[in-house]
Amino acid sequence: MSRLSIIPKLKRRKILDAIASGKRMDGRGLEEYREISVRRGVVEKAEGSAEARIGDTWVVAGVKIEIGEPFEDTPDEGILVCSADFAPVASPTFEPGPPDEASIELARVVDRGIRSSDALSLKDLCLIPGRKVYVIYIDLCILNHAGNLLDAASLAAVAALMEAKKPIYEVRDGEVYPTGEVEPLKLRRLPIAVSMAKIGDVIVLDPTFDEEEVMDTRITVTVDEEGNVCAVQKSGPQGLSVEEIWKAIEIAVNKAPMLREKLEAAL
Amino acid sequence: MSRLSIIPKLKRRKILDAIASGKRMDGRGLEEYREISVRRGVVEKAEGSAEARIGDTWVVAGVKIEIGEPFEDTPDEGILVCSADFAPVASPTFEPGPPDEASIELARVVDRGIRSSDALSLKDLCLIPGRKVYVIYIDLCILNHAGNLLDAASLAAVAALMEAKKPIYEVRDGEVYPTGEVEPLKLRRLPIAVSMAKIGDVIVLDPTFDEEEVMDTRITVTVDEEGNVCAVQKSGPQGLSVEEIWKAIEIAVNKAPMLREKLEAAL
Amino acid sequence: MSRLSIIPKLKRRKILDAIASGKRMDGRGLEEYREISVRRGVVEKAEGSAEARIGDTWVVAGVKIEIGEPFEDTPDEGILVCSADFAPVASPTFEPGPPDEASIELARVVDRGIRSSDALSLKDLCLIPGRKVYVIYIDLCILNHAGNLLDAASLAAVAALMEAKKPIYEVRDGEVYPTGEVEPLKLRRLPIAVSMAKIGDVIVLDPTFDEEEVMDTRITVTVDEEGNVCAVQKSGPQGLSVEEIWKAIEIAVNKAPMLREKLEAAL
Amino acid sequence: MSEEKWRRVDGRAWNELRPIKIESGVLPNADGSAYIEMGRNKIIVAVYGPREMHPKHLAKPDMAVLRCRYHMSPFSTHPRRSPGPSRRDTEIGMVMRYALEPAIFLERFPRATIDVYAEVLQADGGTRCASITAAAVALVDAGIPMRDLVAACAAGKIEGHIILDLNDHEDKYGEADVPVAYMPRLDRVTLLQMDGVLHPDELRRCIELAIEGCQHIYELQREALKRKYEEVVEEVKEGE
Amino acid sequence: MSEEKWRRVDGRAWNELRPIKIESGVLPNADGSAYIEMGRNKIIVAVYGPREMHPKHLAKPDMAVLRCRYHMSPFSTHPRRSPGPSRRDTEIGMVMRYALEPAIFLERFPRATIDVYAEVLQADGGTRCASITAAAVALVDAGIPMRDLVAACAAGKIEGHIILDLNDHEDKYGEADVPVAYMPRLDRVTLLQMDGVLHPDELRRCIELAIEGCQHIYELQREALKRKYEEVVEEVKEGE
Amino acid sequence: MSEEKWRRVDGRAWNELRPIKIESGVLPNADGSAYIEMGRNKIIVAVYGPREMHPKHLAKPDMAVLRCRYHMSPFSTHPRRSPGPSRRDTEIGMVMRYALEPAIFLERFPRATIDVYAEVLQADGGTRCASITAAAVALVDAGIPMRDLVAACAAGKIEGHIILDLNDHEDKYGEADVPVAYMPRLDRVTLLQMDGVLHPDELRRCIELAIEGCQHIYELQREALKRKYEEVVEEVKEGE
Repeated sequence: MSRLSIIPKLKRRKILDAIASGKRMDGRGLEEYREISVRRGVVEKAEGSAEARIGDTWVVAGVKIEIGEPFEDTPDEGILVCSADFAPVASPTFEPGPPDEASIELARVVDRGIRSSDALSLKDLCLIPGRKVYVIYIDLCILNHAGNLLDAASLAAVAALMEAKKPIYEVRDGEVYPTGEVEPLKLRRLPIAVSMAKIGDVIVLDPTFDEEEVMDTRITVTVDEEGNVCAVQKSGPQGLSVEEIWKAIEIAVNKAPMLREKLEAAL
Repeated sequence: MSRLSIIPKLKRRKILDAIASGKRMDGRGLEEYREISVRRGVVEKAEGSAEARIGDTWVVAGVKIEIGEPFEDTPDEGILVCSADFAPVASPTFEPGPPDEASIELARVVDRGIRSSDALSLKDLCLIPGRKVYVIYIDLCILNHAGNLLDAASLAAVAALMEAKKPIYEVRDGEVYPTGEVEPLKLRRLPIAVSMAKIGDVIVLDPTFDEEEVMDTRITVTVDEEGNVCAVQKSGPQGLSVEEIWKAIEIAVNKAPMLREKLEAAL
Repeated sequence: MSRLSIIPKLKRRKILDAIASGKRMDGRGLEEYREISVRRGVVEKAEGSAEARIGDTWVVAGVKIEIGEPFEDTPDEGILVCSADFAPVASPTFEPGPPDEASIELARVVDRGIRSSDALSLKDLCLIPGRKVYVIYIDLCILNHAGNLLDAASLAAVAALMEAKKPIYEVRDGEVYPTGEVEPLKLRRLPIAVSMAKIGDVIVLDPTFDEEEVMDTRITVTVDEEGNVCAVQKSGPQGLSVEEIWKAIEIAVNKAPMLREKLEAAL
Repeated sequence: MSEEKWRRVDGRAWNELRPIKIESGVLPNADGSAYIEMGRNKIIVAVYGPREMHPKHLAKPDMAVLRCRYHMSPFSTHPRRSPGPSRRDTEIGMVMRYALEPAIFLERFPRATIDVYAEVLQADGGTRCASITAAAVALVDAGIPMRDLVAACAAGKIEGHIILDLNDHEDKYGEADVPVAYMPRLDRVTLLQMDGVLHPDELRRCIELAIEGCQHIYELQREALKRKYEEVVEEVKEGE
Repeated sequence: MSEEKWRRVDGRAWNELRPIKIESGVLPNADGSAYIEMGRNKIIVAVYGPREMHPKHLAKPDMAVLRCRYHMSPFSTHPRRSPGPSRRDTEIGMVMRYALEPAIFLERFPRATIDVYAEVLQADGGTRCASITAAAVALVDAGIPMRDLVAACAAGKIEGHIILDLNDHEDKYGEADVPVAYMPRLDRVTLLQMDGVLHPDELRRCIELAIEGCQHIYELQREALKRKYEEVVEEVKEGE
Repeated sequence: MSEEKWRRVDGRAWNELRPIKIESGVLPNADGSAYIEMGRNKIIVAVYGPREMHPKHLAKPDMAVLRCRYHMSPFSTHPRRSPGPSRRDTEIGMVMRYALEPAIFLERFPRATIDVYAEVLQADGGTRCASITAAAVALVDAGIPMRDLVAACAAGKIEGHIILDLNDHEDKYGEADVPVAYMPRLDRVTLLQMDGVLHPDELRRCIELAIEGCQHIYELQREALKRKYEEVVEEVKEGE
């Protein structure tokens, strides 16, 4: 509750009362998502793109693919770079400027989900070891922030990767030459982020902006298609009991298949 | 007038009264420049340099020439980089720090005049396509701001280019080697920027600092030696009628030859 | 005295009274150092490291060695880069952020002492002229600021260099390959910085934080083993008479051997 | 006119705009918003305000301050753009402000700020004009009292032909580009820039052609606003 | 359990912590401080505060604000790190804050700030946990009233084995890393992150193992504080 | 003295200054200004103030704050310099402040700031000294009450010879460089730095030689100020 000093405690009271009755302010059940939609190919000029909406939350992800030098300690691996811009269009509280704590966390958790689940084989993205590799940029542009950005950003990022096509290069005499052809990035896993808020003693799924403002803490569990967990992030000023953690993991594993369906059905 | 909220409206009143009488505060006619002087070679260590003064406005331009890599999408062209520093020596209102809106605009409009008029053939500044090209830096240092920086900066920049000499390189086995010789940059056009302020219903040429503070809007028209327009920039919080635009173009085309003479006469 | 406007002048009064009696607030004589200790090898993962303490002042220096490109105007010399971080752990007045004036000065004076005394032969740090040289980074981390950072930083930096080992590279066909072996950096001189504060008419050695706050000016004289001066820095808002300067030089030349002993004795 | 026969890369007539789609009220959080597609340009504009100015010392005692920020998403161009603001972004933010300011009754909101944020999702030539067009719609959507709408488009010259509304290719390989913003009812040009080389007469023709384009766009802006208004009325009725 | 036989690169048992050394009160200037070595990690944490907040508008009327900054010295890693803050540093500062906040009676210091600065001198895997452990000790050393201590360590999986307290090599080549911070008396997890792939049951086992590790570390924290306290008492006596 | 015979690259005697030209009042906008050429160095210094300090919390209740900024134009050196401030610029701004502060009656302007801006148009060795010399003239030109002028120049050593006023080449290839600033009437050294290797006796000789140079420069400063003053008187007379 420690962040609540200035934000009206009244709002927290109302939200808690609603939750106590088993229904949330917007009428949802505690473990219910808002309406989810995923659409691919929204930015034709990008190598891959998608938008995801969860309720009024709206995120666009774009994938750009370039050629660059590998990192010194992984000379035979491509590079994945994930960034998030909390564009000031998205909320009265966002300001233009360099990425803040929240947008850095968002990008890093989405990145971790993709990286940990081995969704992309970075080894397959090497052209000339130590010298030329593919660099995959995933840029997340938040257009409207109505809570639970993380799940929407994660959906948009994975959908954009599903649809991304990388240019094919020919390697000749230690140089790379574009062939003009493209081929899909091979996506081996579809990691799904599921976020929950702990408010009082209750865990609610897919928190709204208001719920996030009054929550005690958030926990995001990213799950792959085999039901394995491939990233966890607890974020917020209160602790969790182990029972709450077990419950959060369980909810995430149960809900992920529904989100994965939305992802796979996206055009 | 919208920017006038804080600046004394009295000043505007006075300036308007003067203009109404056909004479400006400093005694000039509406379409008259202040005294103009251009001097070349003021900084011997630069590859080219010049200073321009219009009344008390004073700008120094320096040209430095280096070797660099071309941009990916223009592998056979040299690079032109134009920057402006509103050095805090120049005005009580300038502060040390990164370039602000006004200095960015100044550099971009000067750059556009030179680039659009094709004053420099960037194709001639390529040494090894895709790998080594000349990089021409034009740096504008504002020493005193007494209004109409743009015309002075443009004069100084073009004069510095007229006098600039580039080192000659020999290309051998895909590398470039300095020969120790130099030759002039070939300047094919001398674009001239002519700026006017609209104050009330009147257009005045070469506005002073005070006139700029109270003006409704500014329009800069850059003209080449054949009387063609090679850049336009309207800048200010009020609109212009088409008649005002036609008039501004006409004034610019008529006045440019006088400024070009000053430029060509400069030592 | 000009910086004293806000800081209690009372403190200056007290310090001056103590000095007048020939003893300082902490009981030291005017030309006496606080206890000095130097310890090498405190950060095993760095190529060289050391900590120096002078009284409660505590500085850690780390040396990292990498391969980079030489500067254009010294193609056959290695590169030395010295930086200081006034970590906010060290003082209630330090804030996180880019280096300020004081930390820039600190790094530059330490750097100058090492560079001027030719402690490191930069020519010996070239692998392939114009293309590959060793880059020696000395990073200074201030852990506790209790006055006279400069002498402590200088001791830590030189001690870290004494212990630093550089990886050996084999040069083959214009490329460098690590051999896996290392060898010590050859340190030819041990420059020693000796700092004094002028407070009123008196020069005191090794000023404390409080003394620095009320001092008129500081003078640092760096001395090599032959008793030559290899850097001087006067820093503070008051002037010095030539007699005061002669005296400062004399003190420094006399005191340096004692500090050099501490350095050489360090394990 | 021989230009009537000559055709452009994308098959348009010399005086033909690209397909334009404008939608207002697309962002639930913003006080006003609009989405525009102009050819392959895709831009979202949000308006926040009038609201309190931070930091306060930038406020004006007798009017609102308009602030405009133009930003291109990293994936909006090829190659990828760095996410930080470029010098071009800063300049476009400035000319957007100048283009929109004359149309707003700023004096009604002393000490306040009105923030206009344009986010370019895909760029295809003419983003500054499309951003201004969308911004004007978003300002009305935010309920901000306006003297007039502002519509914007460019004219220019390619292979000797004067043309309307240059796409990316025409912008890059053409002889000149003249972006114009225009208040149709007040008959004032509020944005005018030019790049390239034009005889003064050609420049006049470009400006006149661009103004014609703006008048057409103005109709599309009004339709978008009307459509939204009708939707709202519909919703209100349904809600009754 | 077959894991009892299998040994790690550094010879530890699967459920064995690295050698840990904690010392409090190491920095004369700070209000509180602690130094921790956890394996080859070497970290110093300083606490300044409660003190006045600058800039003031960030203060809260009814409680203190906790600010955490995590920073790695340029020489703490190989290759050298640039001295500026990385995105990783920013995220770790944030999760440190979340991990420590629940343990502090922030409401006792309205309008104030408490600043926690962690400086990593040498990094060897698990720096965020070691920083939190040291920070909790430094907070107590600063005399800040606490609900509980916070102890932190990671568990994870390598070559199919669940293990406690990963070192740098195990972190890099292992299958998963689960850093956990824990308040032993209040029985609450205040930091939980995960990287890698784990079956939910394995994840539970990792969390349980990490909590066991935290309980052990908690004893070491208390000993360090007691040692310091006794030293102070000693000094006071000597001074009498 | 054998040094009398030996000649320098540019033909000067060992104790000879480069040609110096000082002009005051060159910038119409500034409260005070000066232009100096010292060999091929070309530097403009502007003084603004005493004026209100922004931000206010940096002001001092009982005296003015002196701020100095040293900046090199990108074209002032070869190769081109990046326009942003370097660490060297920051250090020189600081030592300029220390060199000038003792000469100014700062206590007469509580809460104010006096800003000194040096802009180097061309650099040829010894820019910090030339900047200080010009700044002192600009401060007087701004009407700021001074205890004394401050004159500055360097001495140093090349090929075993002690010399006055090093140029760029001598600075780079010499054995030592000792920049000194000096208040002639108060007989105080306000800038002293040293780079290179010198026996303490040589260092003393360098400082003494530099002070002699400063005394000569002091005369040139006074002439420049007198010249300006006479011009002003002339103008006033003409205006009558």
